Amino acid sequence: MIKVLLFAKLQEEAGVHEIELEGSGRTVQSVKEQLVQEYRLPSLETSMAAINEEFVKEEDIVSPGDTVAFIPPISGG
Amino acid sequence: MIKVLLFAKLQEEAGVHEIELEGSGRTVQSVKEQLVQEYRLPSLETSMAAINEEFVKEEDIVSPGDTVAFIPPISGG
Amino acid sequence: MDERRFEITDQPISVEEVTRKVTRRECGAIATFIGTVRELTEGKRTLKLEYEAYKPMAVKMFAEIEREVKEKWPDAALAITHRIGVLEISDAAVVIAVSTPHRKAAYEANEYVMERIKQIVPIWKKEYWDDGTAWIGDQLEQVPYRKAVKKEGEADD
Amino acid sequence: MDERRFEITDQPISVEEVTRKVTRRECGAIATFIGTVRELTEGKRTLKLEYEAYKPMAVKMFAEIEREVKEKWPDAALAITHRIGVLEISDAAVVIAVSTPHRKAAYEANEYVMERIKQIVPIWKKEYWDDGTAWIGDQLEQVPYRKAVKKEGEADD
Repeated sequence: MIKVLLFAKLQEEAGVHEIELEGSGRTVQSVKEQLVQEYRLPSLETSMAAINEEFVKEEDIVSPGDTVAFIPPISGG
Repeated sequence: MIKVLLFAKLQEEAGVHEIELEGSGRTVQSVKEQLVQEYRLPSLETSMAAINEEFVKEEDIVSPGDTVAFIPPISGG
Repeated sequence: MDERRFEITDQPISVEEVTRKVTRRECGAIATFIGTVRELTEGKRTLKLEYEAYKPMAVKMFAEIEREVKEKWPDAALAITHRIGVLEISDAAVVIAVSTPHRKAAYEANEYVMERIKQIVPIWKKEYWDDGTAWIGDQLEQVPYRKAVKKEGEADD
Repeated sequence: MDERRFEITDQPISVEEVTRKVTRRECGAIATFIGTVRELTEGKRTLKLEYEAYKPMAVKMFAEIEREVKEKWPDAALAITHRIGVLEISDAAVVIAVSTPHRKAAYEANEYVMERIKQIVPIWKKEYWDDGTAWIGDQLEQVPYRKAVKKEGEADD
């Protein structure tokens, strides 16, 4: 099981903050593709990804038990 | 009457904070010379002068009723 | 220096408190930055703001920024508190305090921290205007993010 | 903004209080600088410091610095409190707060103010060490003073 977290505009687009997905040995890219299919999420294209609270790239591998967060353009400070 | 104020190291050298001097139409330079004669004040050479709380130069004129302050190198902040 | 120097809170921030966390006998300078809610941005009137954070990751990124600061200014100490939730005009959204032995480094390090917060810390603000709302975010800021990712030791492709 | 923004006090300084004086709806950034008493300077251990000020002139010079700041950063607001008397290690000797609409100017103006304080504001510190005391002062700082004097409208000779 992979836990997916969505924030800010992405969360509003999905209507949920947290999603659980199946699968192992998947890339971040493949997780994104599934999310686009199921939730559309126009803001996903410009979002960054993190696995277990560290920024990662799209080709990085997501393992079962990981938390994947999608992070739309930030605006803290 | 001219009021002279001394601060910090200058005040320690003179042993007083405030001095009254006579005279009118004198320059700051002439006030300094009198103070050196009467109190020695080795730190006066490196001090700045102010008349009525504004920085002035040595050739500026001190009028009766003015307050002349001698300001050794500052170190605020 | 034992207390939590990196915080996300839903309460008003005490500048005194954040400052106190970096006060040390060996420092002579503390630069503090307070980001406040501004009423007007490019002529548009903000009614209020709402901040959201990915809390555990935001705190990790604050610590990452501290590591970067220590590399550049080894004598610096850093504390950051960011507020989330609904903020009114003039409320402090973030307080950054940096202490150093001498002042130049305190200013420089503080400014560096603020820039990095805007680049790598997962916090978002939603603006509320008379005529609507929007999550604010600058896509351009993904460029420094790429740099942040590469720093993790991965090769560029 | 009605209260006294430039103060010399013999009481501990509240950072919160100085900051509050420059907080405005139109500002999004407040940079604060706190000068604290450092224990070690070039390896020498300071026991305590004593500050003295020519109070009315110091306050006038703070206002002069504000005029200079307004020329360079018209949107900035400024407050300064300097403490005098005996200060212990880590006590705040001076707190400078600058608010601006955007952050870059707040940092820059704050740093400018601190530099000008060290040049034209009549305040002195006496260091107390194990083996003696001394009034500190840098003669080099008379050069900027000359510039300050010339600004008063007098010709160079």
